[in-house]
Amino acid sequence: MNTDRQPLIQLEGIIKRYKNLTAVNGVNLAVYPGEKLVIIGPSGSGKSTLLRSMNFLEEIDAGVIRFEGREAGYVHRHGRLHLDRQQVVCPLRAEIGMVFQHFHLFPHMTVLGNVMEGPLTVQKKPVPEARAIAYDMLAKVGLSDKRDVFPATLSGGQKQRVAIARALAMRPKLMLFDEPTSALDPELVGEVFDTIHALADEGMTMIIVTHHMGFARELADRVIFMDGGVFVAEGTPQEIFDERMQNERIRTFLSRII
Amino acid sequence: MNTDRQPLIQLEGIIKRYKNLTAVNGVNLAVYPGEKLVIIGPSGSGKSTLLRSMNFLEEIDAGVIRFEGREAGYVHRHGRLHLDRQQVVCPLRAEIGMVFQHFHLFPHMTVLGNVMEGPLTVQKKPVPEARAIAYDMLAKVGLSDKRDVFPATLSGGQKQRVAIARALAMRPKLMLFDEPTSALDPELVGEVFDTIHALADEGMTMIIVTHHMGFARELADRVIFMDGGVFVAEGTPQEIFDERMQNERIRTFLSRII
Amino acid sequence: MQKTFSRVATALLFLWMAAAVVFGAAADPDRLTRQANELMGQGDLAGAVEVLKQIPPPAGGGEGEAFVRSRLQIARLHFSLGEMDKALAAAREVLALYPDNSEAKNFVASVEQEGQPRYVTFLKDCIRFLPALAKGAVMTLLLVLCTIVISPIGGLLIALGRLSTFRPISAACWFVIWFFRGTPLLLQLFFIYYGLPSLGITLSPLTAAVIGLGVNYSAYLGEIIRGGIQSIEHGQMEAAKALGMTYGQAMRRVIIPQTYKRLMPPIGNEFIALIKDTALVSTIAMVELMRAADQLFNTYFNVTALVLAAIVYLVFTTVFTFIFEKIEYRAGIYEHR
Amino acid sequence: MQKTFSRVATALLFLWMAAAVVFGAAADPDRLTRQANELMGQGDLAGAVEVLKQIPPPAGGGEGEAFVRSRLQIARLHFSLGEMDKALAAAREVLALYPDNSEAKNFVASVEQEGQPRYVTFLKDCIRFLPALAKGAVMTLLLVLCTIVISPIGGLLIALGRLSTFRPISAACWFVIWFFRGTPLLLQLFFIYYGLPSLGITLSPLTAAVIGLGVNYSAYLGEIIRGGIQSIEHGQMEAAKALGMTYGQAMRRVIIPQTYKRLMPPIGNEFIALIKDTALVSTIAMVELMRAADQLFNTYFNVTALVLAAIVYLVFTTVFTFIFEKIEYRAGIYEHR
Amino acid sequence: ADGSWSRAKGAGKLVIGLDDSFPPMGYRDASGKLIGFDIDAAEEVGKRLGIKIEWQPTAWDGVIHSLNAKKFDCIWNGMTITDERAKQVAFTKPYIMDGQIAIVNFKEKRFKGLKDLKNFKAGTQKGSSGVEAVKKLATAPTELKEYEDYPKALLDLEAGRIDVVVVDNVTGRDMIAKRPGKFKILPGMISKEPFGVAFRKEDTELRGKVQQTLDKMVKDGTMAKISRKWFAEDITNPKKF
Ligand SMILES: Nc1ncnc2c1ncn2[C@@H]1O[C@H](COP(=O)(O)OP(=O)(O)OP(=O)(O)O)[C@@H](O)[C@H]1O
Ligand SMILES: Nc1ncnc2c1ncn2[C@@H]1O[C@H](COP(=O)(O)OP(=O)(O)OP(=O)(O)O)[C@@H](O)[C@H]1O
Ligand SMILES: [Mg+2]
Ligand SMILES: [Mg+2]
Repeated sequence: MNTDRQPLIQLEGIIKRYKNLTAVNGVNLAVYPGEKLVIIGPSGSGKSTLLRSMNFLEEIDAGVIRFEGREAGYVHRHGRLHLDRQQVVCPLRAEIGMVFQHFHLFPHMTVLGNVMEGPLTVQKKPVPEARAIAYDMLAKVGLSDKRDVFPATLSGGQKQRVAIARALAMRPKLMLFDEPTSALDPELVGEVFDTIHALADEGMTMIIVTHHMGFARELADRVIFMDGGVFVAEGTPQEIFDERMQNERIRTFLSRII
Repeated sequence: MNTDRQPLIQLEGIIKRYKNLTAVNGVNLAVYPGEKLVIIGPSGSGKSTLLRSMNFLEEIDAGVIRFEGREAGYVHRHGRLHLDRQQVVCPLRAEIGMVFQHFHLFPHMTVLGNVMEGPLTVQKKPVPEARAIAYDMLAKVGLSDKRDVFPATLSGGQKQRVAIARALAMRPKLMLFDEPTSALDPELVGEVFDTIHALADEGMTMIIVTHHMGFARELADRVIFMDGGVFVAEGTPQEIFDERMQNERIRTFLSRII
Repeated sequence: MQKTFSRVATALLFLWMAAAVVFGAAADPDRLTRQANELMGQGDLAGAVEVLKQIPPPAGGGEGEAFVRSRLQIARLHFSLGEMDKALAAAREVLALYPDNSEAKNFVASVEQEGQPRYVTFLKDCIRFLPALAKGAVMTLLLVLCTIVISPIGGLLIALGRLSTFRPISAACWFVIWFFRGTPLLLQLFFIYYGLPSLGITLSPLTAAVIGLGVNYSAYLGEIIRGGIQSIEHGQMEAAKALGMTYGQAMRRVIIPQTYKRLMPPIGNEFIALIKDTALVSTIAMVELMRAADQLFNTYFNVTALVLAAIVYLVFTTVFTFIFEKIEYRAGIYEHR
Repeated sequence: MQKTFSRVATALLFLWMAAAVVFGAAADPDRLTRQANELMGQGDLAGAVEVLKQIPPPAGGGEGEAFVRSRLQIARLHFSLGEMDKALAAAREVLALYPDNSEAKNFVASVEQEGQPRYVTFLKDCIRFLPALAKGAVMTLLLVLCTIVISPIGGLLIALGRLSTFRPISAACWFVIWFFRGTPLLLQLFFIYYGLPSLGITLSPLTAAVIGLGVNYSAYLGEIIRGGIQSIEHGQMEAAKALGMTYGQAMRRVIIPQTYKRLMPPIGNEFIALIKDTALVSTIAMVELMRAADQLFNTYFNVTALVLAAIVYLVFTTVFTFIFEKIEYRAGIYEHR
Repeated sequence: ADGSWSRAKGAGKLVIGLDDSFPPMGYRDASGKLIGFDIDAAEEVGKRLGIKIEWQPTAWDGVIHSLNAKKFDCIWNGMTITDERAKQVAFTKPYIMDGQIAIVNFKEKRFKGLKDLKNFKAGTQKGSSGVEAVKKLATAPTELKEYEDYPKALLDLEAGRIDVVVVDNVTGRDMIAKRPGKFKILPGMISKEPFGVAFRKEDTELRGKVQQTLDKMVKDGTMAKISRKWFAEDITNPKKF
């Protein structure tokens, strides 16, 4: 990879504990601009936790997160890490788009309202500008005709595409996807996959946690296999899928999935 | 097929309407003892509605349902079909086991309680006998060690296996599965698939609605492709999957799924 | 046996009376009254009437007590014998002399009513009571509306306070909820109205009532709103944060608006209860619907006032329920497919 | 201006008094009392005291009315001037002569109380009021417990009735809910207790109260329970039916048991409200906690009774809340992971 | 001087607290206007003193509390002078001599007079002086029930749950006339009760002023006139107390 450039986001020794359980156990990772990283691994291996940490939705217990080279989001107090003030963390989050498994659209706003919400409330853009951006983004995900309906009337795939548009409207530098297709009916996976594929083709930096190996095979620059809170294997899709012999755990895992 | 024997269940001209929508539009079907039928088809094509009609959970608008040769479950009144009295319908339902996509375990009963509930309440069996049956069924689905926990503590795959045990405890003549693996994490599909496979091997008559083509390929005697409330294609798995050219709709559908 | 005795006694009394008249004894009202009472005690109502009739009207504007009493007693006796006309005549004798005598007035009014069909009486009562009840109903409405305006705001503040991670604030809000939900509104109103003056705060009844109801219902709504906020799926807060919103922005734009629909039913229930709880402000001397009805009942000894009040309450609660359902429907419009 | 006038008048009065004494006029108590009143009317309290002091004790066991009145008036005047010792002395003059005079006794008692530290007075009041309050509290508890037993059963029946597909039954249940939730409990109790006798049904106060509270809370719980039943995911009923259960079996074994946990919070809230609603039964002349406190307050004009009642209510509501939370926890034990 | 009179004069009004549902002393007619004996008397006093009378309706329950909390200047509402009350407030001299009477059902056979009362249940208004009067009966009732107001007690009497309602004369007569043929009064009075106007203890000056005016109204026959208007008799003459 582009080791000569500065990583967009860089994790050093990230540890996250829940009571008696260490969900992420010292992860190091550097993602470079334009890179498409896919993380796979069994349930409970810490994939979501890691992704959420990158967006400061989880407060990590140890480690350093660098965003565009600068240490970001944490202060030391009484010898422990603490999430920084809202004024610091919120702008950081605004630079990173996140798409959830269950969409989490705002049900009380129309599709257009959902997509405009970030620019309006967080970036304080004037309504016409926010609307223009929202129109663009909805066109990009192919939902221009659904602008004025409420999310409740959409299919799962449409919902997820709105969620992607909502995140894109903030013009993020990095997109995080946490199992974006797991809650969809099998037939609806395709449309969301296509949308993300198009986004990748535009050069967006993205990290995708998924159970659908299609993402890993067709989209990834790099695939990481995670288990028990650590990276067990890392490589190009070819390395991970074709040369399976390299790791027993991956082999078992993949045999169950496909 | 075993056309020489009497069908276990036979549908003739089943029609089911919702307001302005005909979900099932004149379906004829005969399922013979020991047969394994898999129904596939796009979302909204009426698969669930058809399955639920067979268990009298939907009141059909027209048609005849024969169970073991006898017309079952309906009376004519004022020129319309009406579901028969509870005393007639309930015993019929008790002969047919049903497993739902979302398990619908009784959360306030232990795993053992769930499995004993049918024999106890519906068949009025004494507690020791019901318990013996429940022990058997839980052993069959491989969950003997989970007898005394509440469903909330189980994984999705475990829940579905309990649901199967609960249905089996009634010693049904026919098992209906409505997308038994759709709500499961990809890695958990395997265990439920294995359980159903084992059941099939024992000779249970079953109808499975599913999006997982594995069921169709590895288990089915016969596969039906349903769309728009009617049977579009019917055949052995080989006919449906290998000779795709026979139908454009099936081909599009299957291309999206796999 | 007793009857015979009573007749003998009556006869004797008449003899004695006759003697008194013959021998020129003055018709002493006191003695006559006592005689009449005795006759009544023996069940001889007609005899008692005769005796009482002998009590003369007061001479020249003097004290008419004995006369008034006697005529009213005569009226009552006639009434109980079913002789309405004679009863009325006796009572009107009193009114001729003292037009304001309330006892006689009341008597005439109720005897006249007795003769009419029930529904006429009822309708007349309605018309008679309506002005006072309407006034009370307006006060009830005023109190309800004030509380409906105040308590959601107070409730929201209390709810946010309870959800605050800053302990002192959440503890204070807990205390407010615990205290105001734990003691009867009646007592609270009492302390606010009668107790605060000793701290130098003297409130008008309306102010005290609005504060009492406002704080009480804020405490109730506080718990409900907190429940509503907590019932919003956690993912909504996550999604808002992921967009870069602050806690305040997320609450204001995302979480709280979603509670509206699901809060309407419990809040509507509280407000229905409120309509009836306003009746308690009569403790601090405010005249609302219940008090007005009770006063009418007390004054006229007439249950119609209470029946009317019940009907007005039913109308209020029905109308409010209807409004709340409409609001709930509109608040949840985005959930319809 | 006015003050000067008053002084002149006082001076004149003194002159006149002096003259009266000099010329041997008897110290007529009536005249002295009137004088004193006049002085008081002019605001000269000290002067009034001087005049009143001239009223002598009754000679040889005669009627001491004027003397008693004068001394008590002196005591009150001193009291209002803040001269406690002198006030006590004057009142004790009366007691020396008439040890049983209740006015003087009360006066001394309240002046002496004034001198004690607050908490001593408070504690004494507590001990004095506790027996009566305890009786009232027991009645409140009894009413609460009866209603807690009755209303869930009634509520369940009403809820099932509302859910029935048989129109007449569901309409009747709708009416019961509409009527009993729409009118104040106060009025319902009134009609049950005072109205039913005219239909030949005469209930004891306790029966009437339990019926009133029971029906009212059944109506409330009916709506809550219906909501609870409807909130159980539809799939549960489907699963039960698919097993072959009848509607009744499914309700009894599957649906209703699942509502317990989610119904506990709203039902608990209702029962907390119930604790305070029992105060309304005083309309039908029952003595429960609130009424007992009110009686004490009216008899002794002492707010301590009300403060104590508030505390007892807080204890009740807190204890009940605690119990309900425990029950809720146990009812939902199966949801814990 | 305690300044209470000049305060009232300065304000140009005397605020009087009353329970405005106490016929015939003070209550509202159908149009909501306040009428009654006390209203007439107080208005006359106000006229003579040259100040306005402002009526402040209050609940009878906390009435003394309200007075001392300065919600109004005095209570003028057929208030019986009792020892307990005199501890809290200062009364004028009695201006009416009322008394407690016993009401029974019209069909009552057992009791012909107060002396016959035996083995009976009594009722009265809570906190009223009827509670005290019952103690003066020759035989104590088996039970004394206190009601929120007299009409409820009378309804209970009608229902047969109690045997006797003890009520003051002026109220009792007014009440039973409204349900003719249901009740009767046992002859005689249980106790005599003077009505007084209650002031705060410290407002001696104000009380004196009102007292003076009342005295004059008795002397010139105004009180007697008002009394005849409402009760047909003069029950305000101190000579007859
Ligand atoms: N809020 C929490 N409190 C306690 N434990 C948690 C919490 N969130 C996650 N965990 C635990 O941390 C571990 C890692 O969870 P995580 O959600 O990151 O896994 P995952 O790889 O995303 O799994 P999946 O594929 O099921 O989404 C799991 O064991 C999970 O139970
Ligand atoms: N209760 C209902 N009321 C109205 N329409 C209904 C109802 N249940 C199902 N439908 C409609 O009937 C049609 C068939 O539904 P059904 O659930 O049988 O489809 P399906 O093939 O099972 O789809 P899926 O794969 O999504 O489960 C759909 O259009 C659906 O919207
Ligand atoms: Mg995850
Ligand atoms: Mg389906």
